[in-house]
Amino acid sequence: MNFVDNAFILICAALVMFMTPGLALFYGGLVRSKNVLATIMQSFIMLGLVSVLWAICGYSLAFGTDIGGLIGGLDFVFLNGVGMDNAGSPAENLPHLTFMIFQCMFAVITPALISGAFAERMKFGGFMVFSALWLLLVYAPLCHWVWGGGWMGEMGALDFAGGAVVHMSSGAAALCCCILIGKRKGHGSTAFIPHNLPMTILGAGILWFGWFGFNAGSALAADGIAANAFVTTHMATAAAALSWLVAEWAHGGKATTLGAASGAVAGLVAITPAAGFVTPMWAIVIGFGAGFICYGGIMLKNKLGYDDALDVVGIHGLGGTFGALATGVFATIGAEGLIAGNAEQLWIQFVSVVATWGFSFVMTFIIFKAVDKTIGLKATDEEQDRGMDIAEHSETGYQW
Amino acid sequence: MNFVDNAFILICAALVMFMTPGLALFYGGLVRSKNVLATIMQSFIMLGLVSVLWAICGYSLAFGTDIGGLIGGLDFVFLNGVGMDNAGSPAENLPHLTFMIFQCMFAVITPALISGAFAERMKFGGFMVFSALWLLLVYAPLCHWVWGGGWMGEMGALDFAGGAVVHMSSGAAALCCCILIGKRKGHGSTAFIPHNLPMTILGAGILWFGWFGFNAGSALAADGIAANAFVTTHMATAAAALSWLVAEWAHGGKATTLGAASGAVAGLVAITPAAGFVTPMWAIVIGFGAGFICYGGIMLKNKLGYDDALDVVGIHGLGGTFGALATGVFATIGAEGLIAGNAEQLWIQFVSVVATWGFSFVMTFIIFKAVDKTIGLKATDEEQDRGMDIAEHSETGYQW
Amino acid sequence: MNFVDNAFILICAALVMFMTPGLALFYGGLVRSKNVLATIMQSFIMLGLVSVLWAICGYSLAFGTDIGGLIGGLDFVFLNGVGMDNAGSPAENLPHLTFMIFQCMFAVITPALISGAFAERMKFGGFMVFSALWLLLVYAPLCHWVWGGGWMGEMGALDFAGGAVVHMSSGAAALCCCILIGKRKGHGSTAFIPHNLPMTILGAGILWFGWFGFNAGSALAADGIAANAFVTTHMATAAAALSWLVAEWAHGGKATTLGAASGAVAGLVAITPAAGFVTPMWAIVIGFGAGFICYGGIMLKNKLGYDDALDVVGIHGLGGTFGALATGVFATIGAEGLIAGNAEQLWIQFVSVVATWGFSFVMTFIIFKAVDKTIGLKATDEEQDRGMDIAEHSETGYQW
Amino acid sequence: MKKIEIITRTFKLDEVKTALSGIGVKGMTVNEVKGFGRQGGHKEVYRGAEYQVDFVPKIKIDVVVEDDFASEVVAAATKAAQTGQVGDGKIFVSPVDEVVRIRTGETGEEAI
Amino acid sequence: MKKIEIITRTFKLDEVKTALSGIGVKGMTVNEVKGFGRQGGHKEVYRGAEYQVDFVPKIKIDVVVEDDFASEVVAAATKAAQTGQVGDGKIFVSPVDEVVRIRTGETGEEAI
Amino acid sequence: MKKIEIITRTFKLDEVKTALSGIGVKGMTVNEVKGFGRQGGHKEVYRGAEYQVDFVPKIKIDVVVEDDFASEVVAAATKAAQTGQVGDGKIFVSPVDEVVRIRTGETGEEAI
Ligand SMILES: Nc1ncnc2c1ncn2[C@@H]1O[C@H](COP(=O)(O)OP(=O)(O)O)[C@@H](O)[C@H]1O
Ligand SMILES: Nc1ncnc2c1ncn2[C@@H]1O[C@H](COP(=O)(O)OP(=O)(O)O)[C@@H](O)[C@H]1O
Ligand SMILES: Nc1ncnc2c1ncn2[C@@H]1O[C@H](COP(=O)(O)OP(=O)(O)O)[C@@H](O)[C@H]1O
Repeated sequence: MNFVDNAFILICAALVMFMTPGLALFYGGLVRSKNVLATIMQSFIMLGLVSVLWAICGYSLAFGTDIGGLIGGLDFVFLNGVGMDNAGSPAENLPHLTFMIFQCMFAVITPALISGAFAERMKFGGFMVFSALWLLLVYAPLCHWVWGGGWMGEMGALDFAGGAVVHMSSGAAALCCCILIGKRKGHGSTAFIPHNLPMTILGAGILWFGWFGFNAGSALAADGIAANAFVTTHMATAAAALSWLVAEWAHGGKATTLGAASGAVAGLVAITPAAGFVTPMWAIVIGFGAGFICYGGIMLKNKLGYDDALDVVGIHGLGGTFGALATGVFATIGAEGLIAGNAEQLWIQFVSVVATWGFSFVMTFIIFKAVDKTIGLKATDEEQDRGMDIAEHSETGYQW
Repeated sequence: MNFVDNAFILICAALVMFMTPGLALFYGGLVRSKNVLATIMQSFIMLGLVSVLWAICGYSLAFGTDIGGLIGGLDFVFLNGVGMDNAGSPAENLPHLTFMIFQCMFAVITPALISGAFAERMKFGGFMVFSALWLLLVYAPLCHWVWGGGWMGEMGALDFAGGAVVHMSSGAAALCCCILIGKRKGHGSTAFIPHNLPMTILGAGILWFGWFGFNAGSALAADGIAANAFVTTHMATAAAALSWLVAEWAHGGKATTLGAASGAVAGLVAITPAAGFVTPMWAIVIGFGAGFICYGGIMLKNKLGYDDALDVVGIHGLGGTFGALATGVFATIGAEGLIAGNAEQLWIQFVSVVATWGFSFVMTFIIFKAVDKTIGLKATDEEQDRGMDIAEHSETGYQW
Repeated sequence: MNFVDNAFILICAALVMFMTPGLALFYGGLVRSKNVLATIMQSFIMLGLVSVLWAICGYSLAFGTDIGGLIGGLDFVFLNGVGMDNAGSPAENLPHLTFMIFQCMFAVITPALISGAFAERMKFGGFMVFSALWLLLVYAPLCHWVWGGGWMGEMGALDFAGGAVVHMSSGAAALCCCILIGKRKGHGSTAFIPHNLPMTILGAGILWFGWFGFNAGSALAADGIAANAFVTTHMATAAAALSWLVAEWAHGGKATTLGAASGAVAGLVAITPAAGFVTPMWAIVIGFGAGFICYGGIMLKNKLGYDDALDVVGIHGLGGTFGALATGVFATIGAEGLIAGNAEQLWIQFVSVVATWGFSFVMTFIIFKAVDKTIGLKATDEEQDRGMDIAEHSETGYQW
Repeated sequence: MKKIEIITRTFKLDEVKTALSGIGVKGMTVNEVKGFGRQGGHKEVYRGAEYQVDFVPKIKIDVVVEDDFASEVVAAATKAAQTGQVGDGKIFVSPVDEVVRIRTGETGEEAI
Repeated sequence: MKKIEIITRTFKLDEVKTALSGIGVKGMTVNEVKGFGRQGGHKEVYRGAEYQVDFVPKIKIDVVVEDDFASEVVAAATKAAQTGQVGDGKIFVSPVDEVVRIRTGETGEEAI
Repeated sequence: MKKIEIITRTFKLDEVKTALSGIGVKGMTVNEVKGFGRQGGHKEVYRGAEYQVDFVPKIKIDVVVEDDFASEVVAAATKAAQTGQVGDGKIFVSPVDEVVRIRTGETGEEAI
């Protein structure tokens, strides 16, 4: 066991935990003020729900003894055998508990990400059930496939910190959900303008900050790889914030503050699978690309007309996909991508992209339908008019 | 001296420092907008006042050479002998300065916690004097009793990160203060509805984040105990956020965002004394209990009718007490509680609870009365109508 | 290479990164609501712009092989040779990438600081060009002079964490800019009252938190010096928050929340050059002084009548200067100042102050004029009336 | 001249504005208000305590028009704002003696 | 019909509302406003510079009622809002020509 | 008595207030409103989608004065608020039947 790595990963886990309140604010600022609390809640409460589920069986499903490359066994249910030393720890240098809790924070934020797609119209009770099922039936298996000894990792797919596990999976789920739940009342006729952009920028700042824990921590050690992942994360994010502004400026004439924040998140997403595998200069290239591509994806949404309220598909789905493929192209550190002469890696990445989208989309479809039929997921028009805060939580965000 | 531990505890100290602005926002969002700054100020300025007092003599009173088990000597006044190496450091593995500053952050937040009880009606000048006296006459001795070599620690009371020192002490002081200062103008007839719940959620997020430094850092080393304390902290908090929602839902029909945030804080409080002594699954049990108990405590307040404006008694007093007793029941790591067959521990915990409540309540009573008679503590009805921000600080929180 | 130090400095780099969104909020709360986004943007986007420039050539100009004591060579352009091990790293104990990114965060925040001076009237396009040039022509050389092997460091000037490089340089630039750009429309007749002080306090809290990374991290190791710098930072800040309140109270009768926040920032600035060189008790003295001096500086501004909108000169210019001189007086750790009998150090500090102010002011003047003539920097009266958010970014901060 | 105050649901603002523009109204002034009426309010919960909030967010649109244009404006606004559910709101018409356009100093119907 | 505008202290809203409900008022519309008057404002301080803020937060309650009910409403509001301190506010009564209930299209006293 | 509603640019509030105080107005009530008129609004952009926002922030100042003081107030307000650019706003004058000072119960011109 390595105490330096333990210290580093514990702090990184705290940083990743902080991302979820950050996401709550990022999303909360983008909705109308009558929905701010309900939106914040759908991220914040994942800290409660997912963490407890993770301890009960989520962690075991993801990291228990591999069963056919598909799922983890039940060895670690109720954190059985997950202790203060490194016995049984997937990371030998870390106490098993440290590894478990670091992974827990990733599990927390993933279903929270999805909630942006159906913001302003999802009922709270159904949301909780949906999220619990999604965690166990989509996240845990996918996490196992990639990091827990499952087939995708065995195949050689590169996913440094969660391009597939976190971003593509939530992006695909978001697409499925926002089609199934349908549009918000007033979509198309009313302008849904963010009610508090400073809150969104604050959220973006917290996300950027916490993401250092996400990506550098994914080195699972305080070594040079961690340093590289830290730097690539920062540089890609910086580049994407700029390129989003350039896209806006070329397209509509004005660079916006929300654009800078959105670009930053797009960059963070895109570099996530690549962070430890590429050099900082390629990270800048990936970041520049991400800003343009995700901006384009959102334009496309406006054309296609589905109501992905906070652009989860455009940013996490597309950004994660681009990042996964870019990893197959630019990887040169501890792995070899296209530019290192290994074209196969790109093919492997492609397979992992298709599998992730397919699996997440189909499973989400089933779960959504099941919950919708039994408990019900969509708020009525009247509830949407009053606002989800009053309708679902009997609260209002602000009193001046 | 251990450099890993030094790095870890310095970062933890920064995290704990961040809790005080977090608390300022948590409290600030809960009051009416005309009192937001005065409320924020009563937390924020503790960073100024307490830190300087801590350097002058607070640290020495708490950690100086023990005098009769009751108080520390004056060896360390003006940080005399508190240096860059571990000479004289209560934690041999840490530079004495590192240990001192980590403890300083605990001292800062404790009087800030009390301020929630008398929010919206306390004058600033009197508050400053009250807090200074309280720090030196209540916090410093209590801290000495538990962690500085005093009688309570010697007796074998378990308080991993401050259930007694921080939470029960501030809870008892809060109860005393809110009875003595009396109700806010309009209490009972007007609804005091929070003016900015997103701000409160942000504060809760920061508290959760910083609390990892508080509890894991209390291991004073980056070891397996720290990992365990980190995990128990997270799991208890998650569970308490959920159980508060369940309580609300069973009681009033709606789960609220403020409930999730309040439950989280209740869980953080309750696990504080236990964090390093219990396993994660028992932490979940403690967390579930804390959510229900603190919710119940607040119901009780509404019945009893005292005006504990922001529920310091219900959350910190009750949560800390429950946590201290639960530690006596569930401790199995480095200590033995009831379930490990050691019923005596529960008795010891009980004694520490009674002593802490008694000492803090009585001392607070004396200090409050003394300051009230000389300087005056309560704002007039007219000042409360205008709002404490204008009355006490000539400022207003917002201009739209 | 030292893994402990690597872990510590990576986390510190994340903390310093977080200061820039913190600054964005600190500044954003102080302006009128119609300018909140534009103000936030001028800090936030530095994370994008400066980081990419730093990778391209900024780092190399600052830390490349010294050329005549004046500037770094081009060895490290495009991060060439900046790798995961310590080869070529100015800090032998750190991966070169770790050192580079830690420095990057300092480069990011410095031009962001300047933006407070011309807040509420600067056009975005011109601002971006101005900042890019300023980074390369002012920050990079100055950074080289002090930390990169340049003449100022060689001369023996003490600047632990950026009193000259960050604060005096931005303060001098701020003075130059706010004189050149002229006053805001309505200056003198309208009261420019902050629109959201809780946001400003949050910003101050984040700055305080992040500054531990800034100052303790500047030890570049997790040693006793880092512990000392951490403690001096906290104590000076605490003392300055108090002394600013005392100044306000003596002068105008009321202690304000903004005063506490402003004092804290003044203390953080003043201790920056001194943090690793002075003892905690002298840090308290420096902090007390900083609160009074910066408050006085702002009074002076009100008399002189230039429109330094958010008091960059008063706080960063004056605070940094005072801190630099105080370092020459109070240094006793790893260096000797006046009180250690070394009067010459004070003289050296004085020279560094004059050189920094002179260089930054003159260069800023040239850059400002060049950009103003070509692209244009000042928004029209009509744009100022509508607000910079709509005029420059086609956005509004809030929709209630 | 007449002042027409239209108090209605917030999300009807755009429709009413469009309807009035459509019949030639050149200016209007809008206000966010809170209404108390038959519609009733909602319950809020704060740490286990329930409060009844009687006020519902509404918007108030003020339009000043020539006397003989008033009834047309009232009709158009009624049509645009109607949902048929309790809480649609009210229209109040009251007399205005004089109107001044600040920019030019024009008065009377010229100034509208 | 008459429009009664009651401008008074913000914390009197509940009492006035209750008083008016008590005598049979079925609807009202409330607005947050800022008042300037004899009461005077307060000083604000911003980094050492003092500003005089002349405006005090007030609420304005608009009630439209039948002509002969107006004086009773005015009396009830006066009683409920009075503290006797400067700044209690004003009540303005003015004529209303027509009232329409948007939901039903009813007009006149029916519509109130 | 007359009610004078002055709708104008937000940054003109202080000047209008000073002008009215100058000629002896003792009280007024101010409201933040949004105006729609010839001035036109502005474009907002949200992740690549453009929206036209037709409403411009304005302030509305209500002053109730004696009948024969009204024209002087209107003139002073017009002068203070004028910039000559489109969007300066309007002044509406309408009749007030009765005024009550809540503090004292005084009515009529005494109460203003
Ligand atoms: N007498 C009144 N005076 C002023 N405003 C009124 C009056 N009656 C109703 N309103 C306003 O009209 C709104 C709608 O009234 P309500 O009674 O709820 O439904 P409806 O208009 O369908 O009868 C109220 O919220 C209030 O703002
Ligand atoms: N002539 C007026 N026109 C419009 N509003 C007025 C007028 N006079 C007073 N007010 C309103 O009434 C409020 C209270 O008036 P003030 O003179 O302070 O006290 P009082 O009502 O006790 O005489 C003011 O804040 C303002 O909102
Ligand atoms: N007929 C009207 N009824 C009510 N308010 C009006 C009317 N016409 C204009 N306004 C108000 O006056 C403001 C200014 O009007 P606008 O047509 O833009 O310019 P101008 O006053 O220079 O002609 C508008 O924003 C609106 O608030």
